Amino acid sequence: MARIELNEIAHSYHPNPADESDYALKRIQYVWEDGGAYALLGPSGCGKTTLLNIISGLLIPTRGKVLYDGIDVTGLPPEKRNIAQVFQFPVLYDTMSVFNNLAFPLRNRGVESGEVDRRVREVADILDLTPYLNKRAEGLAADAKQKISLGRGLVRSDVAAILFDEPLTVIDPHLKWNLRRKLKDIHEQLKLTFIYVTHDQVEALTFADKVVVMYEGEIVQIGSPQDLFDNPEHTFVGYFIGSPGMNFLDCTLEGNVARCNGARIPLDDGVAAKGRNAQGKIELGIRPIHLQVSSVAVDGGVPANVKMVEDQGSYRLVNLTLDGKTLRARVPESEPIPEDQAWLVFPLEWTRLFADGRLIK
Amino acid sequence: MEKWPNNKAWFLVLPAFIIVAFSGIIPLMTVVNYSIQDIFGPGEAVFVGTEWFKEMLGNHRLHDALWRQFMFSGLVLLIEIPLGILIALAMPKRGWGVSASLVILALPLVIPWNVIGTIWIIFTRPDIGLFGVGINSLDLLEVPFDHTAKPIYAWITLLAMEVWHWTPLVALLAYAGLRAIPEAYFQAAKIDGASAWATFLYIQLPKMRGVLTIAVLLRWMDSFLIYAEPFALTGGGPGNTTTFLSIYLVKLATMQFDLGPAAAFSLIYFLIVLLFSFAFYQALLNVGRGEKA
Amino acid sequence: MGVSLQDINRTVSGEIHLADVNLEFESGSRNVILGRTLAGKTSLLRIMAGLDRPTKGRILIDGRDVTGVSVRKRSVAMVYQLFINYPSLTVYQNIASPLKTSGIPKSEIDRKVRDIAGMLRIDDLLDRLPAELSGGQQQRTAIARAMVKNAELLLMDEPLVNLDYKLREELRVELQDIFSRRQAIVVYTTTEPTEALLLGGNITVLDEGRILQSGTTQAVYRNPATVKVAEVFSDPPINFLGGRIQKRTAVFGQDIRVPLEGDMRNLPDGDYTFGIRSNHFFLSKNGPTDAQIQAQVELAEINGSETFIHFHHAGDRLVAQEDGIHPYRIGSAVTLYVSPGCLFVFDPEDNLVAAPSVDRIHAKAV
Amino acid sequence: MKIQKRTIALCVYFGVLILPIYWMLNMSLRTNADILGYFALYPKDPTFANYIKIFTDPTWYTAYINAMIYVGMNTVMSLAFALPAAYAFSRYKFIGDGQMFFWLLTNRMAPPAVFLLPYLQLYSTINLMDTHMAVALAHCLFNVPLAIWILEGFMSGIPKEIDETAFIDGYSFPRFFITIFIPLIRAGVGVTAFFCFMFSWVELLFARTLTITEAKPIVATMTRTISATGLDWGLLAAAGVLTIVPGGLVIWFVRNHLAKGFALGRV
Repeated sequence: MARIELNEIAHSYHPNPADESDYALKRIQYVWEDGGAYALLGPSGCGKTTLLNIISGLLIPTRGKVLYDGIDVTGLPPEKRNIAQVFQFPVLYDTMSVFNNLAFPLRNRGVESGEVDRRVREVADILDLTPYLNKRAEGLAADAKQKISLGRGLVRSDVAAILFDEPLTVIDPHLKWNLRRKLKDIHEQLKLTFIYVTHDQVEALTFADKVVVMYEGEIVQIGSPQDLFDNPEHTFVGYFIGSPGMNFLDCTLEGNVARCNGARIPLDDGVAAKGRNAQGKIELGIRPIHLQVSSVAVDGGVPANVKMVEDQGSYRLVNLTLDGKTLRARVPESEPIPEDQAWLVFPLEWTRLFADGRLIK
Repeated sequence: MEKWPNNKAWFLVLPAFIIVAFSGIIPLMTVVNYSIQDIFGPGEAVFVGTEWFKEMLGNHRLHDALWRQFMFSGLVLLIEIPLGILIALAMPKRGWGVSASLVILALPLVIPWNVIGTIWIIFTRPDIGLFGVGINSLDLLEVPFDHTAKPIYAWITLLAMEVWHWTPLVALLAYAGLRAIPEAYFQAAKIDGASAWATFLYIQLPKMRGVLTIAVLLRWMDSFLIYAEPFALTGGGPGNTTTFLSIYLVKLATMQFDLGPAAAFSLIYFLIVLLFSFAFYQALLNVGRGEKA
Repeated sequence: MGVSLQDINRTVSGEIHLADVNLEFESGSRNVILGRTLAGKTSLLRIMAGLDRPTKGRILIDGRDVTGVSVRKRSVAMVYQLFINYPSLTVYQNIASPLKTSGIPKSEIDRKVRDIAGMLRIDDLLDRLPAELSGGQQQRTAIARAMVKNAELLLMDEPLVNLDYKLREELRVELQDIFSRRQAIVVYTTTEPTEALLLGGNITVLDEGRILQSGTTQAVYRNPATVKVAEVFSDPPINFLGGRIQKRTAVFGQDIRVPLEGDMRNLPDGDYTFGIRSNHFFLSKNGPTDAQIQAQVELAEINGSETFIHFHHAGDRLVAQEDGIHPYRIGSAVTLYVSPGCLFVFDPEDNLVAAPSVDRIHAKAV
Repeated sequence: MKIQKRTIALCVYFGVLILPIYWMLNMSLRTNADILGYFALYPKDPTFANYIKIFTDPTWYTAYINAMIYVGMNTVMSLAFALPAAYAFSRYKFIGDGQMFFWLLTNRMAPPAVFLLPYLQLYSTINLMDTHMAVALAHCLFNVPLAIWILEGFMSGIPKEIDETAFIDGYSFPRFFITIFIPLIRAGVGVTAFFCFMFSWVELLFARTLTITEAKPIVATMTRTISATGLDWGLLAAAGVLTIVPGGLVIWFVRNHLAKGFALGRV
């Protein structure tokens, strides 16, 4: 059990990084609290695996320090850090039985055999692996194999954190649900620090209490799943979380109104005031789920044209054009959709402004 | 990968089949033909049935040669496989050292087999060879070293040459097998606190199973068929102590012109090799299956 | 042009891949084949392409039997799950390759390649090799190659399944747009109900090599003929609860009683299976006759813009859907409501006898 | 420290590996009289006399060229026959495919000595004795099966959807095979060529038996020279050194594919 602190971490795969663009990770500063369930979410190439490898000790960062419970472990190899890792595809000792696989990390550390037996059975029980204990690991299905990989981390009573590197990639879709649930259960039971790397928002948001969203080597937001959805602090988060992602409109501010080409969208007074002081490119953002579509002119409504309706069963996605810009609104199954002319309402509490990609707050 | 069922594929195999059959089946027929006849001269032959087979099966010189052959092939495997694995483990994994090591390792494999013999004669001769002169100058041996002097010397020289010549092949195969193991396995082993020995035993060795089977198969076969190197180095001597199956067969056929017995012997020899090939081939298929499951 | 499949059967070493498939595809139509893994979707596409032959049955194109005609002589194009491109050719050469075999002049090829590359937004990657592209770009190249020759039959075998979800989302929308500009018959297989709904057009639901139902996508979604169709065509899975109808009231689960409305009032008493789509469990009461369910959250799964609340009720595993992202702790209590207008009713043979009418769903909101 | 020990051990091994070859090189740069006269670790008075003799005496240098010719012929033939066959084995299921594959491999394992006599007879009958073609053809016995085996491994790594796409795109089989498929397995073809070259180059028994004068290769010339010239060690060593050169060159060209090649495409 440990509190993991990343102190001004930066990493470059170039031997002599010259400028910002040579860095795969740019200045990461964060503390992973003991017992938290974290997800590192981002598209491929955002640096999330690099960061994971720095935490586990497989990589030594170009700059900065890694502290475990206040002790500097930056230069220590993984085996000295008391962490466990579950990889993208199952890593097993093929020739060993499931029992021996689970016992391996304990035996390597010289734990006496009675204790090994007790721990292995305990963990096998948690992971529903008891019936397989005497089978060879090689012949099992992918999900059982992945559970064994996880089990090798769990058997160690001293483990500081368990790291997951896209662990569900090779699992059949209909089994993923089970494993996700299992992970969540285990976290509730054992209160270990879990750090889960993935590019899949479903996995990250379902698993984690705190999601760390990464983009081009930087952390762009850290927050609860609901936070990321309701209050994205960066246009990337708005785009990446939610399907479809947030609508963005380039705009200029005129008093309490955002002007997007010809359209005038009323804003919250406070937001507009801060927006007027902000520098850089101003964008207005709103989630499709929050955009209201009306078939009659309403107060504060902005006229738009309905271009296309995609029926998704439980809801409809309406594509609208607002002065040449396309917006998408999500309308529940039970609500009517205007034929051609529509009025859009941007609720003040859900309309956000971004300056150069960052939320104005 | 599911294959397309299509018997027209035979047309693609046919040319290869014909050319191999030309070199493989027609001569084999001739051998069979010889093996059941007694040939006095061109066009003069008498059918003798299985007589030559009986004679050869009872021939103690054949037994001796066969025994020697097993002994030799067994020793070769025992030395080359572990040594090859050790070399593969010691080889660098990245950088210029990889290319350099590979080139050096592959060098003995492209030397003509009788030149290998020549190299080793020159190297081990007691008058001009580095090894021969070197070992004799230490004055440790009762009988001065000369690979023609004592059977044991001849055997040591032959084995040394064989190991020198072919261990690189085993090493290259093992190296290819090692490089194919995903990095995650080694990371997991590190995290689990496995020692280098445990990593070898539980990760590297099991993952090399496929290539090692190929290595054993190739080395067993080729050492069983060995001809050119011992022929050049010892010519089967001293006495007949290094007369292996091939050497004996060639002696029988080209020097004594006992065509009938030689042909019968050929077929017995071929059958032995086939039997082993088949066993190894099955083992190989099972390895492939095991990995997929 | 029209394609018609008649009594198609395919058996491979004793295993039935397709059984008695009869389908008609009209010129310019957009067709989705929906089914789980191994339902026979790929087998069907391969037979339509001419890559495999049916064990039994015929394929007619414009009334002409083409069952045994080689794939080279058919006007088809295909996109696979895997990103299949010629690795040794550049993106430009890849896209141009189907045209080169047809003897079109160079300038014409060039125009077409640049056109289609522009449409798929890979026009700035034309000089690259496939290995230098991201997964999404590779699949765009494969799609461009399939589109460039204007084949009459465009087959797509789960083309987006191996892409990250954001890319999938973008390409789905683009594809829809591109399809609408084409005259070809598009046949698109998928395992995902949301993808099927988005593409619209016609749908054929396939299971274990057999056609369960075909029709327009919306009609099949609203009126799944059997329990199995409803199951395959729902994500998250539709909830089934065994129960009965007693005096115009549906009784199921742990004594949940829902008075029936409209035509459903005419259903005779007896045993039925009730189906409720996850989005028809509501977190607030919408009408006076709504029934209430108390549940304990087993897991809250967060899917983009919705939260799926998994819970148990009377031994059944159920899922409810809530818009937006909301935190639920495992084990916390929720109250859900079921409206009478939102029930699917299946008879003991698993056939649909009543479905919620769209009007009724819409009317509720007013 | 551990890594260093390993490296030292490896260097020692490489030293041992090189030593016999070095010794031959040493001998080749000395005259026979010099060699027999005194023992030396390096040539004190290096001379190229042996090499000059080889390059000026036609029985030597034609033997060298002869070997090059039949090895080249065999490599081309092996590839030409093996490529379509390997494609068939990697892509199609057909009657007797497994048995055929095994039979082909058994030829790789047949003792060459078994075939020696019948070959003499066969090639005499069809008037191929003492031609380059005879040796090239004979070497097909083991090289074609080997080539099929290696190529099949490489081909199976290419998804067959590529083939299908090409057929859908309207390619004919030969055009697809030559313009799309072979470039895809370039590395495999290179590795296969290397192996064919190697096994044809190092083989002695067939090469010696099937040639008399016209097509006699250097390996055979060497074995005969041992008895004929009364053991001219310097000359023999020089010839030996020269036989290593082509192999060395080929290794250098394929060095980047070597590791995968030696696993025969099956890792």
